[in-house]
Amino acid sequence: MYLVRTVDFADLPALERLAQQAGIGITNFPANRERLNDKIASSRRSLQTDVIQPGDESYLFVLVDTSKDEIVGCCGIDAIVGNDAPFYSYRIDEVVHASPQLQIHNRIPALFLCHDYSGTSRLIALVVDKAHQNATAMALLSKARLLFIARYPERFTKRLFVELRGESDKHGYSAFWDALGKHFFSMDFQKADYLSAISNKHFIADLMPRYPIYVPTLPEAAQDAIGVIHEKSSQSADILLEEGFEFRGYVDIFDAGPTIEARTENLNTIANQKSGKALTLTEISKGAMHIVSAGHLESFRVTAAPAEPQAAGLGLEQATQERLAVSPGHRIQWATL
Amino acid sequence: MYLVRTVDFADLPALERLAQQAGIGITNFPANRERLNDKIASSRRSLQTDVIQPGDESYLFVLVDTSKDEIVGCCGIDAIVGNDAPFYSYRIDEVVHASPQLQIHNRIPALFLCHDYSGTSRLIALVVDKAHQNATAMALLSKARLLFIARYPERFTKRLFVELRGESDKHGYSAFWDALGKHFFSMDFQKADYLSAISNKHFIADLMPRYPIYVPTLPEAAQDAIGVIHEKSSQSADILLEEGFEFRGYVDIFDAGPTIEARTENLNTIANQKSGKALTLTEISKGAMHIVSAGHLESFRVTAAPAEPQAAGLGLEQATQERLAVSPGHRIQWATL
Amino acid sequence: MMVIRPINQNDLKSLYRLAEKTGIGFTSLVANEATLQKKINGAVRSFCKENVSSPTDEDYLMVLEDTTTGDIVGTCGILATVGLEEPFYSYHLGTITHASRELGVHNAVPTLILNNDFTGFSEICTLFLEENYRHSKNGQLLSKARFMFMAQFPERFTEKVFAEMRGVSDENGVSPLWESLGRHFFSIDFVQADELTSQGNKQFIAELMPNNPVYVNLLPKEARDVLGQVHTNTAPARRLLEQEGFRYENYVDIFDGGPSLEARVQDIRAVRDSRLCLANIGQPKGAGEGSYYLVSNAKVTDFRCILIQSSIPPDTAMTLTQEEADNLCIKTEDSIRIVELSSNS
Amino acid sequence: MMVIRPINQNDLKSLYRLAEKTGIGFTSLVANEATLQKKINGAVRSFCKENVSSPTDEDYLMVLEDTTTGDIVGTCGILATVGLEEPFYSYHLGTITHASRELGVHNAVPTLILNNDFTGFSEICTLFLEENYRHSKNGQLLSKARFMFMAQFPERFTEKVFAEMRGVSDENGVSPLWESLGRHFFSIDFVQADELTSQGNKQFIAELMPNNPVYVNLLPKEARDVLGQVHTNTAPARRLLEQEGFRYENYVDIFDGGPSLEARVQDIRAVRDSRLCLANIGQPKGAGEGSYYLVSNAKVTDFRCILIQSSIPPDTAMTLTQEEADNLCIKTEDSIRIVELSSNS
Repeated sequence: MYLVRTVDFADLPALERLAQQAGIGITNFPANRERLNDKIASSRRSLQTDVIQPGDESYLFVLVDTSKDEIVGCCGIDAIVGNDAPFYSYRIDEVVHASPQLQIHNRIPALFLCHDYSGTSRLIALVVDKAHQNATAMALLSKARLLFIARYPERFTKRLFVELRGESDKHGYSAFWDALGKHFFSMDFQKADYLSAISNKHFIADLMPRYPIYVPTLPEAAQDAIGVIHEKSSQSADILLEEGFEFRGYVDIFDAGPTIEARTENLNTIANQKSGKALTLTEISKGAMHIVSAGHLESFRVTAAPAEPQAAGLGLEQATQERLAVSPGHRIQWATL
Repeated sequence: MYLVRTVDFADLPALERLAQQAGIGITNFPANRERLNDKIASSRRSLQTDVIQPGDESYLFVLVDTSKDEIVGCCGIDAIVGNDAPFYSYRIDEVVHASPQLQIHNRIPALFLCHDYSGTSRLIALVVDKAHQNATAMALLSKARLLFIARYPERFTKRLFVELRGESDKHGYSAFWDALGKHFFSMDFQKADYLSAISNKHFIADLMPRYPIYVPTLPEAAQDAIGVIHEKSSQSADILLEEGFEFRGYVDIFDAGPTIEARTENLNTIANQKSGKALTLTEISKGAMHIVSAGHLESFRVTAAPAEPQAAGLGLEQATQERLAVSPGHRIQWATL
Repeated sequence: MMVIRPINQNDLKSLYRLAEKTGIGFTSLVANEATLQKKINGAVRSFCKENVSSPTDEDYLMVLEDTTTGDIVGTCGILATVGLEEPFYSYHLGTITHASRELGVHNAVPTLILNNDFTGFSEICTLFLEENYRHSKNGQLLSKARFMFMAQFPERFTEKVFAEMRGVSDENGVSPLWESLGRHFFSIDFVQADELTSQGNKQFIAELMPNNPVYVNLLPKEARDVLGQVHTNTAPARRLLEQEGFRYENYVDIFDGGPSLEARVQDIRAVRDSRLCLANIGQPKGAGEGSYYLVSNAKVTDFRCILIQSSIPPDTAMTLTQEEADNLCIKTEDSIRIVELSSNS
Repeated sequence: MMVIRPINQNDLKSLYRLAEKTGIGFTSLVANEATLQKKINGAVRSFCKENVSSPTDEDYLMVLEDTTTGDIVGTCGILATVGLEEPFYSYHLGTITHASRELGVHNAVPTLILNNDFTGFSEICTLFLEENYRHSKNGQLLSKARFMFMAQFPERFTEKVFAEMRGVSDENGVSPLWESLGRHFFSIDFVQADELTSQGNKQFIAELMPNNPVYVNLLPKEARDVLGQVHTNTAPARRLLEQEGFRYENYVDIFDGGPSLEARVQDIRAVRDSRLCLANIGQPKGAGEGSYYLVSNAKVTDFRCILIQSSIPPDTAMTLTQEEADNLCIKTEDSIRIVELSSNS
């Protein structure tokens, strides 16, 4: 069975292994021990902080295969991006050029560098070990974050966004990068991607094109990659799109992967989550699959299990109660999976 | 009492008189006999046309003081603007310029020339004779249009906008024009305003600045005028804002008067309008003030009168029934005033 | 003898015949009688103005006449100002630097910026010489006669003048720059765009062309390579202007990327080095050998310019044959202007 | 005698004393020992390079020494290239035309366009002469000695060079252009912005300055009026460069609107007209009267330049006094370079 819990320093080796597996294009999760250690430290510190409004906190969660007590996935949330250095995206806007006399009316899509997502909470780095990329584990890990947000709304902004990984081949070649970023950064995609994860992002402002890029003037392969999700991320993307995330015309400046966003309150899991008491499941009904969370901040943990909503709370199997370390009467939070 | 009805050719002299009163800054309603005649013709033609989706129709309504059978006001709707030549506005957008190193984070508002309202229905030219600028007449005239839109939704777009007249003094001097438009048009505000009403609008594309104008670089008087409603239009503006129109950061390119917009379905009058049978008011209750419409297209007419909603329809006084030329049992449409 | 003179009302047929030979892309001389007649009218009017204190809308179109046959075999022109009726567009090839000291990256990115910087400037244009006359320095005479006129009447031109040079396109008229850039914005083809422009109809450029700078490094290599480059056929004309002191200052044509060359009038070799002297009529010594000289009269309406070969450098006076004097429309003691045809001839 | 020579390690104190006298706005010479020492190190390194095939990061700082007192009384410099470490920004004053034939309206609107067009160019800079030495053509010697160096070593510089001229500001250092434009974007004051820039810290310009062209016609008149204008104190320096062939080509400083003047090295009068001849040592005839001549040696590390007055135009050889030869670090038969101090002296 799976359990999601907040990260601890002891998880570092496991995270490093996961990061290496994840590979290029997941800029929020670099395979750099020092940076990972920083991320764990930041998560610990954030959970120990009293927060009135979102600031520079970040939260990291791990997915544990409880049968072997092994870490097989991780994900996170940044309370706010763009606080220290602006958070850059391309906004795809149509520029209209019309000549009534020639009866020409052109709508030309163009990429505008912007920092419209600065000041917004971001879901980051959903990474799951290949052997565990099943529907339950993926959905549990993805939605566990949303339960956390529902539980601590004061820690996040009302709008949430996620960057989905864009198209690149197994060697890390991105047609979009090749046509655009490469000319301005004088480095390959892997390096830019890595730098963007480990350094402050001033270099982006320094090097990025300041004027809009007219899409039709790019090579076709690059045009075709705009807003396209990397094959490997399609499963996690589907989960988020079903939750209610939407594409609003923003893409990543490196690989043109789509950015999707939502108002927190409109996400299914958040809108439909309930809280109440942990109860024991009557033996007859097994109940539908739910995600269930318990614990406060550092001890926050989430699992997926059959459960049955009852008037006073949610009926859980004995094993689930143990996994969550709750007894009947303890306060829990849940949503259907 | 007042009645709003569709315009007729016989109304031309009255319209001309109103237009002269209205003065500068109401570009949709120029004091030019030929153009006014065209507008009447267009309205007649539009009402006689079978419409499946909005096109180049325009509708003009007049406010009649029934006690003297005199025309004392007028207003209109354009089914779509920007069909022949783009419809220009300034969009106020903030440009962010930040230097983390110097700890400077500037958000600088700038005016971007755009045609974001091209392809949208527009309410135009609410003009009422001074002697009749009372709350009832103003509200009736303004909302009569909305009842028309509710009745014939296929003739309009789902989004509606109105341009509110911007600040200028009694000599037609506009600080905003003086600081900006004058330099590009080489003519005074009155002339540009007039030309924009009577000619095709190509000259705007030809002469307007193509690059954004940074607001802080304009003289203060011009900055102060951005988005400010002309004193004389504040009454009609209030009616629209109460209806649910909102300012979304668009202003007029000549005088920087605000443009306000709404989704049709969200406007009070449209959301709350009902239709049913005309009934006779029981003598005891006088009923609350309503606007009530009757008739089809060319014979569409609206009045304001006390009325009482009943199960089967709306109870009207005898005088109101006569004004609307309906008898009990006829189909009518209404909303509270 | 080959003589440069202002065009006149009798030249319409000849001009039409020439226009037919210019081919695609030579938009200032299109084989259309009405257009050409209008052009002649404009030129005649311009050469007739005796007093001009500053340049306005004059269009000085001259022709090269072979006096032995009476044929018109070439044209050259000067527009006193461009861009005052319809906007005159160019791209300025500028530089935007993107540098990150942190990463040790420094990129100087070339950009194309749409502008009307030549507004109000004089332009030399409409240079065309019939193919079978492309010998005996006729090309140089045709091109440089204009500088003699400018030297004599500097008040009729702006301090700086420029020339647009035809850019690179292949044998089918396909321009690499247009294919990578203009095409995406115009929805019409290069030839049509070029024609509209030459007819003075340029509103569509403002309407359809992107306002923002275009990053040159994002253009395909074949488009980048033609910026500021001339068509093979235009290379000799470019060299000739450069020898006279014209310089490419990073302005290129918005359609094909051909360079604009510019010079201050007073810095043009033929203007700077030319001088007035007195004409004698008689038997010139040393004629037919030695250096070539451009010789023009000092008249507006009856402007003439010819080429004379002489082994004796002219001093404060110069002896001409009666035929030369006649072709220059001058008498003994009249002022003439002379300069060596080229600095290294 | 007044001698131009490369700065050396013993000049720090004198340079510091000079820097104290330059005043606000002279950002290339700030009275800070560490900065000045760094500048000297750079100059010494540059003059020591014997073989340079193309310009890179050399900084040729020279001083004017009064040999009678041993005092350093002025400085002048040449940067081999600018903008390759940190971006070099200017505004280009361009034109955008807005015309409506329908209405008969035609507006040529001037615009300021941010650019890095001077990236990689050589710049002449750091010209300062102590007040009580502003006589006896010392200013001209100081400014033009650089052209003698460039004439001798053109491979060390780019084809085009430029100079930034101080723009207009009042006695309190208030710049009308800054007040109307820069101030709105920088949230710091002019002096601070100017200092950051002079320290080579220019990232903030990219971060804070608007990317879009600025319409000049929307600026207040006092700001428009200073575009391309120099500070009263700088007017003589501008005139001097213009007489040498430098031209204002519509590039101005982004802060105060002062003009950049530019020239092709080979077109600078002192470069074009200077020539090498042989030095004789003896008793010059006609000395102390007639025209002034710039005379320099042909050495890099030991570069020297002085002023000599002579009523006899030098030919293929020139006779110098022993003192002159010593100050030029030359012996009999060494090559020297000479040119008239100015075209109309």
